[in-house]
Order: sequence, then structure tokens, then C-alpha cells
Amino acid sequence: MKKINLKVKLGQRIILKNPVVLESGCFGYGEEYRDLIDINRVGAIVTKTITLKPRAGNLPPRLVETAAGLLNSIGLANVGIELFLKEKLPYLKKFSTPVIVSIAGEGSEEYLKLVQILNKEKIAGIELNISCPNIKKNLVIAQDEVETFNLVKAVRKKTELPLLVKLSPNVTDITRIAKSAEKAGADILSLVNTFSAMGIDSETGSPRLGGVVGGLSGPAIKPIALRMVWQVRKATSLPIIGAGGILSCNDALEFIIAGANAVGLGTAIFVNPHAYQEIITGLKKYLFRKAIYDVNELVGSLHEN
Amino acid sequence: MKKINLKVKLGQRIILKNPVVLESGCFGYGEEYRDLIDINRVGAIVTKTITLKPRAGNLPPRLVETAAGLLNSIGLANVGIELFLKEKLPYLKKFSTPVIVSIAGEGSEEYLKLVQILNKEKIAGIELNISCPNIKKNLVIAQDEVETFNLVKAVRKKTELPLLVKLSPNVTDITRIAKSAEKAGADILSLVNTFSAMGIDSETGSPRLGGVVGGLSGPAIKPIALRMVWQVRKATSLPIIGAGGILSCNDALEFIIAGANAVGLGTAIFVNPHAYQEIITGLKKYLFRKAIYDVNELVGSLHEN
Amino acid sequence: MLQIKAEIIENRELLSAIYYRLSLKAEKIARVSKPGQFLHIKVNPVGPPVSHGVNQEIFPLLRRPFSIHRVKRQNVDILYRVRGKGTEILSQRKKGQYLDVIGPLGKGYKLPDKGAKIILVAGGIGVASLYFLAEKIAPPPISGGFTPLEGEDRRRGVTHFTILIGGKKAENILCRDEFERLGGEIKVSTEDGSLGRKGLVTDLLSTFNLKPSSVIYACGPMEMLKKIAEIARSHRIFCQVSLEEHMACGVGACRGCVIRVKRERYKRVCKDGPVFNSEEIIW
Amino acid sequence: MLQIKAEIIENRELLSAIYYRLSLKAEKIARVSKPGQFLHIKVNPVGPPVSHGVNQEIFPLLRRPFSIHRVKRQNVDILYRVRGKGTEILSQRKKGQYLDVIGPLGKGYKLPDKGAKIILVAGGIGVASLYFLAEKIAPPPISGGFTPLEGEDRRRGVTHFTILIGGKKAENILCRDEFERLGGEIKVSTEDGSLGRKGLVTDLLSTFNLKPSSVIYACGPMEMLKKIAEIARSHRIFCQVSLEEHMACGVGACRGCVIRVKRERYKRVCKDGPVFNSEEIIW
Ligand SMILES: Cc1cc2nc3c(=O)[nH]c(=O)nc-3n(C[C@H](O)[C@H](O)[C@H](O)COP(=O)(O)OP(=O)(O)OC[C@H]3O[C@@H](n4cnc5c(N)ncnc54)[C@H](O)[C@@H]3O)c2cc1C
Ligand SMILES: Cc1cc2nc3c(=O)[nH]c(=O)nc-3n(C[C@H](O)[C@H](O)[C@H](O)COP(=O)(O)OP(=O)(O)OC[C@H]3O[C@@H](n4cnc5c(N)ncnc54)[C@H](O)[C@@H]3O)c2cc1C
Ligand SMILES: Cc1cc2nc3c(=O)[nH]c(=O)nc-3n(C[C@H](O)[C@H](O)[C@H](O)COP(=O)(O)O)c2cc1C
Ligand SMILES: Cc1cc2nc3c(=O)[nH]c(=O)nc-3n(C[C@H](O)[C@H](O)[C@H](O)COP(=O)(O)O)c2cc1C
Ligand code: FES
Ligand code: FES
Repeated sequence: MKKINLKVKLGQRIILKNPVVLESGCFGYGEEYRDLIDINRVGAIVTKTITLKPRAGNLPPRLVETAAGLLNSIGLANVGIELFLKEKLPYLKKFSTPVIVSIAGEGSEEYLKLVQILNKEKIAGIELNISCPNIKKNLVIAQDEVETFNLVKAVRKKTELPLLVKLSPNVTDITRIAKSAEKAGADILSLVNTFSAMGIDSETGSPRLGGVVGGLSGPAIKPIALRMVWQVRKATSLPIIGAGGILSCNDALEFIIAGANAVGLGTAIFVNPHAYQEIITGLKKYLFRKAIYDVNELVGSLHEN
Repeated sequence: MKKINLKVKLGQRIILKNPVVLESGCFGYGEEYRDLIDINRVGAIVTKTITLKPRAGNLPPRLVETAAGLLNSIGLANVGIELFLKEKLPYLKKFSTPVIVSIAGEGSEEYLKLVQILNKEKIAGIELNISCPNIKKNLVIAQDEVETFNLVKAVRKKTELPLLVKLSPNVTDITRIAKSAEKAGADILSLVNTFSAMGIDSETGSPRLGGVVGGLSGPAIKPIALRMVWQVRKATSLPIIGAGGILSCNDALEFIIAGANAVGLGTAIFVNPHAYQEIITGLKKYLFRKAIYDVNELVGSLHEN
Repeated sequence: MLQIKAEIIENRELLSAIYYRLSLKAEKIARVSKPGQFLHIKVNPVGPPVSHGVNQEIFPLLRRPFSIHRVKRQNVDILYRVRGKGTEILSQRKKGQYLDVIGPLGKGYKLPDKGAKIILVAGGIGVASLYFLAEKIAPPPISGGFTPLEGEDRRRGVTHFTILIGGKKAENILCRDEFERLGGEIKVSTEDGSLGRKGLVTDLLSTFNLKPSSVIYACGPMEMLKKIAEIARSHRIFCQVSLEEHMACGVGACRGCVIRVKRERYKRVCKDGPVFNSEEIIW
Repeated sequence: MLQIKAEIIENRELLSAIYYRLSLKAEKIARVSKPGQFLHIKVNPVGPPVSHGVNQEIFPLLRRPFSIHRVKRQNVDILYRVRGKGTEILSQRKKGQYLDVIGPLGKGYKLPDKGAKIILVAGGIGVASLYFLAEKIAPPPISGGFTPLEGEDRRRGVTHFTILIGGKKAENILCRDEFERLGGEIKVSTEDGSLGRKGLVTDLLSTFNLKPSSVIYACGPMEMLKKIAEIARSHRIFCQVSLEEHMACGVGACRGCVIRVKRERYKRVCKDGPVFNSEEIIW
């Protein structure tokens, strides 16, 4: 039996055993899933987004289940970079799996400070969560080409670590943001973050989320996320971590065929912590059955007429 | 027992018996549902989008069911304005319900021609489906403020009929497009159209839709559509027909509380042609139970703290 | 065409466990149904929406189309194969529950002229609609509410027909007894040879002495229908095929279920079909 | 904490038809479960995903949390009320089927010191977790795999407890017999007076002679817990409450299930709770 290759390189320096990545915010700091997920078997992990100062997060309720989706308004609750480095990162570094640290700041100075702190750490890469507003201009960075370019460029100058940029789907044309990030020096693109959305309790006439508007994830958004990955694949040559509603191996295959070099699991972790393993096994079976043997050959292989 | 008022005015001249509108493309030319839907009981109907020339539409397959959603790539298949006026409109005019004719053109000249033709007809209004590309600039009109403004302005000059503009959700900030349409003289805003999305058959490695990319509708998109209606409510003072994933009375209530003056049913018609009646009955019960008595009082009543 | 809540009279697993026969009490639909027409069924349990904004109708979201298999007084039956989630959920519905059903939909088979040599060709679950057709062509001997073909003698076998049934294995061959009771001549083929002739049902058809006076009615997988259309064409035989496409509305409104045809470019399976003259189709 | 596919041993409707008791074979979970902890259950049928890209796991999408109600050898029971779609689907699962279960999760009740006057207060389905607690406090007479409280005498009634159970009507009062078998003193209140004292369970509590040596354990609706916290506070009684919030991960990772607390601002119900000291909470 021929050996199946699941190994994937994202840029020059991040090598994954397999293309399954655990996404930011859905795997906490890793420890929480200690008993359920074997980090050594996963392709890579992205930490909960870390900010300079600890953040308590948004008012509850923070979670609402929607039709085939999950609406959340966590509000970047996190322990802050200091505690993260002291108490959370050491645990994650015990594993053989690349650890990507997601960061966000209010304004580029905060991003740069975070990057400078992380430069001293042995981590696989930094992911810029740019779905936060630029406080000066009151505009979400990932929704603006110029803002994205400026931030990525500024960060690029300050770090040699592999740089991932996480794109927001709440845009008119995601390829323009992707190209801005590429031009500014991003190494890898990660897409998509959640869709801005809300729910209303008609009995009380109030928003279902304490934060009123939150982010929609899960199977509901899959067809839209998939379209975006496909578009970005055609618009840039950067490696892509594709995410948005992936639950099963079949979902993962769709993203890979559309052009994702790796696939991210967010909501799936909640639904089934074991999903990563089912997807890895499923990919192997599929590649064997199709006599492809190397997952990289599948990337972007969509037949278009 | 106090009488419940479901009557809704959209702008100066469109009066609906109740706030339930059957959306463009999902009710065909009305005749198809002759045996299942009593048009006289519906608030208003919007016809399938009509173009100047007949259009055969896109290559099949044109439909895919997704998680709580429907992905379609019909491609504006329609009989063209000439046959529409001759064979389809007469049927719809038999009812006491306002008929809004949806139109689309490739370039503003086609829109203007269509409007001039429709000016002679006794219809309740014209809805501009602006999710078509501007052929000159190869850019979807509804995705661009200036394009939207120019088109709506041009049409406004040529017609006294109530003018509806149907917004696309595939934008960074829907309020900007809404405000453009308002400034240019739109009477009513209709949102949302479908989300650009796709599906892939991992077995064959091909797109599931003949047209590769199609439009996502149904419950999956509801939380995003709802957020957009809420935003547009705050950004403009135009009447809104809110749509996107409404199946039940509860869904309709969410949209009304968020700010929709009327609610549109698209995919729901396929799922349950009788949904309109269940929603109307449900609204009455709700209003009675809450002692509100007039549905207009509910519009935009969301409690925000 | 009606939308009704129809009570389930029976939802019975057939021998091979992936096939089911569902009987619905649907008198008004029964009265007007014609062979080749279909029902559009919401397989989810009928019930009030739950709180919390998520409606139980959402999975699966769309209705599923099924050919009318049999009509008996107030009952309408379908015969179905469990294929994906929708049919799996349908197979779990129980007697006494209700289903939301729209029907009858579509244009059915054009009935044959007198004296025609009638050949029915079924692939797998394709027997479903052909059985209803056969009943009209050759009504069963006991008058049980079946409407015989107009001007047709009620005696069995007056209108003779042959039915070829093909499938992968013996367990995919359905309704043999039923067709026999109608007096049809039955030929079977299976791909693995476990029943009847080994091979494809189209091979079986090729062995026939086909004359221009023959008419073919076929229902089954696309490749089978395509092959049959070729055979019919080469023998200049009038041939009707029942097609499938994914559907949303089922009533002709959405233009989603189209297939490519020679003249108008596209026709809707739900409204212009599902039965088409094999000559119209771009295969 | 484990993720397992647990076989359903029983899923029994209780008297009032909206309550069910589900027994799962889950030995490893059974061994380590503590009163107040919970299971996070995927209520959908376990099975392979279907073709067509739509997975049957999607409705409902998230797991549902349920307190551990009872542990008996290899079995873990929950007691649940049908509330929305998830619990409705759960109520349809049958003996012999499997459920995907994660557990035990969360921090349970802090067990009382010796000699404390123990008062349990349950609102409706709140009895679920309190029964497991009561079993630890006052192990049942027949040694049936129940682990008695460390250093505790096995004889019934050695540790005395009182349980107050409140509900809307008589049919919302569950587990009276079970608590009686443990030797507890049982007081009941119903809002309509159809069983026990008419009124709220908090009114019942107010009639008690509460001393600082009392400890209260409460589980039920938020308003009830809030009232109890006030009573406990005014009597300077140590009081533990079990809270509910909508959950995604259930293991502390997503920060979604928080409640407002006095010091750290927010705590996670799933990981820092679900049992909290009533003093911590911002009610
Ligand atoms: C007019 C008409 C009559 C039909 N009559 C019968 C019948 O009498 N008995 C019967 O068993 N089946 C019949 N079918 C097919 C039946 O509708 C599908 O098997 C059913 O919709 C599958 O639903 P599902 O949710 O189980 O499968 P899904 O999970 O939706 O899909 C499972 C597989 O079936 C395919 N599929 C789904 N829907 C269709 C469709 N409409 N056409 C073709 N392939 C499809 C999918 O691509 C997939 O490969 C008919 C279809 C049509 C259009
Ligand atoms: C730690 C914990 C332990 C629990 N133990 C039990 C138990 O032992 N027995 C039992 O019957 N129930 C218990 N619950 C509540 C149970 O989880 C909910 O009733 C269940 O999730 C409802 O799911 P559903 O799909 O049926 O309802 P949905 O359709 O999701 O909602 C129905 C209604 O219930 C509300 N609801 C949904 N989930 C929750 C939740 N987690 N907390 C509060 N309200 C909710 C909704 O807002 C809605 O009003 C517990 C909850 C928690 C957090
Ligand atoms: C509860 C929750 C918290 C999240 N937190 C973050 C975060 O801190 N940073 C981030 O970049 N993305 C965050 N995300 C987005 C996910 O990483 C992912 O991009 C998104 O959920 C889409 O993937 P999915 O559908 O697989 O969940 C969060 C998502 C969820 C559901
Ligand atoms: C099959 C199909 C065809 C549609 N055709 C049109 C159309 O011709 N013109 C238009 O403006 N919108 C069209 N729409 C969009 C709907 O009118 C509606 O805006 C959208 O589906 C969202 O609402 P829903 O989730 O209730 O379906 C179509 C939608 C579907 C599903
Ligand atoms: S399914 Fe809508 S036209 Fe056929
Ligand atoms: S549910 Fe995720 S932290 Fe509690």
C-alpha cells in the first residue's frame, strides 16, 4: 500500500503533519481540551486571540445557537500577553505541533508591542486578527485595504516570524484585502473569521446577545466561506488556511479542492472535539481511494469548465 | 376583542393588507402557485426579475441544498419584458394585492428602457434588482455606492412609480449603499438578496452548481440578514422590506423588531407555500397577546441598552 | 395541485431494507393523480416551531420529490429508496403521523394508443412510477377503485405490456409480483447475474425485436435513460423518459430544476416534466 | 473528562410526559463523577455523515448540558425536561442507540462539613443534580455501588438533610420517593397548591428556622436562586447554587457561558461552575 502524504508546508517555515488546524478562540489555550484532543496529532493550533492587557470580554449572554450556526459575542476575553506567556504558552510548547499565536490590538501600536514581545518566544508564527477596529478611524482594519496594508507592513518590518493574516468575510471583495496583505508581506492567509450577525428574542424584544451584534460561525456559513477561499486562491499565491463551517472530512475536502492548503476547525471543536481525528482519517481514505497519495495535489484542484 | 391592525404603508403609495411580501424569484409569475397561495391574502408580491430580452438562465445544476440553506444559480431566467406584459402581468393584476415588478439590466440603459415600458402599466412599484454587474465597469452595482446612486438617480428621473431598491448583502457596509439609494430618491429598500456562495462535490472535484458561484438563501443567512436590516433601519428613514431566511412567524417578528416594515418570504415559499398564512395568523396572535394591536408599533422596537 | 397534511397509513420497509413503501391518506390528491406525476414531501415531522428561533423544519430544508407509485381509493403510495438524510428521516416516520405533502405535480406519461406494443423499462427504484402507469394500461382484475384507461376493457391482459426491470443485484429488483398480477410480461436483468439475465437492462432491451409500433416508457438512472433514448432513436420508436433533478419549488416557479432540451434550451423537470419525449432531451 | 459513545440503557418518560430519565452505559465517566458535575451530550443520532455535503450533526448543532442525576455502577443517569428541539430529539432516542457524550464536566458541589444542617432546595428539574448530592450525603441503605461520603457511616439517615421541592403544579414535583428512600425530610410547594404548600419554594424556605450552621444547596430557575441567595445572605448561611448558561465548548475554552461575579468580573459556568458560592454572583 502506497503511503499517503498529509504533510503540508505553509510558507517557508511552518510545517504541518497534516492539514488540520485548530482555530483561534475555539481551542482556548489548549489546556482546556487536554483530556479530549491530542495536540500532537493536529497539524497546527492557533491560540485564542491575545491582547496587550487582559480583557474580561462582553456582557453575557455570549452564545446563541442559530439554524446550523453559532452566534458568539465573546469580546476577545483573554488573559493578556503577560499571563499568556507565563501561564499558557509553556503548556503548548510541550508538543511537537506548531503553535501560532493570534493577536489583536486597538490601533497598530498595540499590535507592534505584542509582536515585539512575541519575537522573543519560540513560536511557529503570529496571526494578526485584524477584525478589530482601528480606534483612531473607528473602522475595522480587515474591512479596508489600506488599513490592512499599513498594519501588515508595519508588523512585517518588526518580525521575522511567519506572519499570518486572518481575513474578515464582512467585505465586498475579499480578494482585495487578501492582495493588500500579500503585498504588505503576509506569509499566510487565514480565512474566514465570523460573519457579523445578530439574533432577537421576540418575546422580550431584546437582542439575544449581550453585545447585540456577534459573529456567526458553523455549517451555515460554509458555502460563503468556501466561495471566498476559492476567490482568494485565484487572487494570490499565498498559502491559505481555509475555515468556516467545516465539520466533516467532506467539508475539509471542499475547502482543499477550492484552494485551501490547510483547513481550520472552529465550531467543529465544540460540536465534536474528536472531529480532527475523523477528518485526518477521512482524508487518508479519500486520497487512497482516489490514488492521489499527496494532499498537496488536491489543493485548488477544482475542475472549472 | 380589540382589532389588530396589520396594515402597513410602504412610502406614500404602497399599502399592504399585512406585512408579508412574496419575494422576487421565489414566486415565479404567481400563476405557478395558483392552487397553493391565495394572492389576495398576501401583503404584496414581487415578480421574478424581468430583463429586456428573454433569458434562458444558467447551466444546470442550479440548486443545491446546504446546511439550513439553499444555494441557487438560476441566472435570471425569465421570459423578457414583452412576454411578461403580455402573458404574465395580466394574471397578477386580477388581485387586490400590490404587484411590484422586479427588473434588472446589463447597464443603466437597459434599466431605463424597462422603466419606460413599465411606466405605462398599472403596477404598484418597480424594484431595482441591482445585484447585476455594470457591464461597462464589470462591477456589481449594489456593491458600489456611486454606481447605486447613479442608477437609482437615473431611474428616479424617469418614473413616478414607487421605486424599490433591492440591496445585496455582499458588501462591507450595507448602510452606505442604503444611504446612496435613499439620497438618489429610492422610496423603499428591500434587503437582502442572496449571499454569494458555492459548493463542491468532493467526489468529482467539480462545482455543485453549473454556474460555479450562486446565491445562498434560507435560515442559514438569517442572523446576518437581520443584522443588516437593523443597521439600515438606523441609517435611513426609508421603509424596509426585510428578508433572508424567514420561515416562521418568530423569524418575521425578529425582522420587524429589528426595523423591517414588511417581511419578505423567498425560500420559505418552497419549504412551505402556506407559510405566509401561518405568519399572518401568528402575527395577529402575538400582537394580541402583547396588547400592541398595531404591527407598525413593533417596527424597530428593539430594546438596546 | 394541493398542499395537505396527509396521515401516514403505512411506511413499510421492503425486503431489502433500503426500500420503503409509504401509504398516505390523501383523498383529494388520489382523485386527480396520473401516472408519472409526483408528490413533493416535507419529510420533517409536522409540529409547532420550537422556541429559541430555530425551527425544526430546517433539516432537511427542502421538500423531496417522489413519484406516485399507486393510488388506491383515498390512499396514495410512494415507493422510495433511502439515499441521503431526507429519505432516511422519511423512513423513520411512523403510521399515524402526518406529512406535509404537495401534489400531484408535473406532467405524467402520455398514455399509449390502442394496439401499441408497450415496453416499460425500469432501473432500480424506477419501477415506482411505471407501476402506476401499468395499472392504467392494464387495470388489475378486481375493481378496487382503480380507474381503468378510458374505453378500456377491464379484463386482465387486454392491453398487453412487457416490463424490463434492471438492478445491481437481486435485491434491487422490486415489484415483480405486482407487475405479474397486472398480467405483464416480466424480464429481469441484474449486473451481478443474481437474478434474471446478467448485465444491464439496456442490453436486455437490445435483444428485443423493436418495431416502430412499439412504445417505450422508461424510468431509472440517467445513463440508462440515455442509452434507451439511443436505442429508441435508432429504431424510430416513440419513447418517454421520466427524469430527475434537484428541486426547490416543485411547481415551476423557481426555474431551478431545468434540463437541457433541443428547442427552448431548458425545460423544468417539475412542471414541463418529469416525463419527456426522449427526442427532446440533449443527453 | 472523556468523550465517548455511550449506549442508551433506558430513556424513560416519567409520569408527566415532559420529563425523562436517561441511563447511559458510561463506566469511565461513572467512576469519576461528582455531584453537581454535568454531561455535555450530542443529542443527534450517531451515524456516518450523509453524502451531499450536509451532515446530520447540524441540527441541533451544539451539545446540550445535563447534570449528572445518579450514578449506579457503570451507568450514569440524567433527568431532563423537554424544553426545545434538542431535548425533544433526545427524548426520541431509543434503548440500544448510542449518544456522543463528554463528561464529567465542571466543578461540583462542595460537600458539607460534619454536623451541618443541610437544606437542599430544588425548583422543578433542579432535583436532578441535588439527588446525586443527597446520595453522597446520605447513601442509600443497600450498598449498590454508591460511594458513600468519605468517613461516613453507611446507615441511612446518619447525615440528615431536608429537601424543599417547588414547582408550578403537582406534576412538576419529581423524585419525592427517591429522596424519601435516602431518609431525607421532604417539603413540597406548588404554585397552584395542587401539592404541598401553595406558593413558591422560597416562601417555604423563609418559614424555616435558619441558623448559621445550616448550609443550603440550590438548583432551579434563576429567580428562585436569586431569592435564595438573598435569604442565605440575610441569615449568613453558606449557600451553593448551580447555574445555567448557554454553552458551546463545555470545557472552559470558548468563554461563552460566563456569568457576572464580584471579583474577576466573569466566571465560566462550565468550568468554574456550574456550582458557585451564592455570595460570588452578581445577581
Ligand atoms: C420527479 C422525481 C421523482 C422521483 N421519484 C422517486 C421515487 O419514486 N422513489 C425514490 O426513491 N426516489 C425518487 N426520486 C429521487 C428522490 O427525490 C431523491 O432520492 C431524494 O430527494 C433524495 O433525498 P435525500 O435527502 O435522501 O438525499 P440527499 O441527501 O439530498 O442526496 C443523496 C443523493 O441523492 C442525490 N439526489 C438528491 N436529490 C436528488 C434528485 N431530486 N434527483 C437526483 N438525485 C438526487 C444527491 O445528489 C445525492 O447524491 C425522484 C426524484 C424526482 C425529481
Ligand atoms: C450545567 C447545566 C446543567 C443542566 N442540567 C439539566 C438537567 O439536569 N436537566 C434538564 O432538563 N436541563 C438541564 N439543563 C438545561 C438544559 O441544558 C436545557 O434545557 C437544554 O439545553 C435545552 O435544549 P433544547 O434544545 O431542548 O432547548 P432550546 O431549543 O435550545 O431552548 C429552549 C429554551 O431553553 C432555553 N435554554 C436552552 N439552553 C439553555 C441553557 N443551557 N440554560 C438555560 N436555558 C437554556 C432557551 O433559551 C429556550 O428558552 C442544564 C443546563 C446547564 C447549563
Ligand atoms: C466562540 C468563538 C470564539 C472565537 N474567537 C476568535 C478569536 O479570538 N480570534 C479569531 O481570530 N477568531 C475567533 N473566532 C473565529 C474562529 O476562529 C473561526 O474563524 C470562525 O469561527 C469560522 O470557523 P468555524 O465555522 O469553523 O467556527 C471565534 C469563533 C468562535 C465560534
Ligand atoms: C431560487 C431563487 C431565485 C431568486 N431569484 C431572484 C430574482 O430573480 N430577483 C431577486 O431580486 N431576488 C431573487 N432571489 C432572492 C430572493 O428574492 C431573496 O431576496 C433571498 O432568497 C433571501 O430571502 P430568503 O432567505 O427568504 O430566500 C432568488 C432567490 C432564490 C432562492
Ligand atoms: S423545482 Fe422550481 S421550477 Fe422546478
Ligand atoms: S461553554 Fe465554553 S467556556 Fe463554558
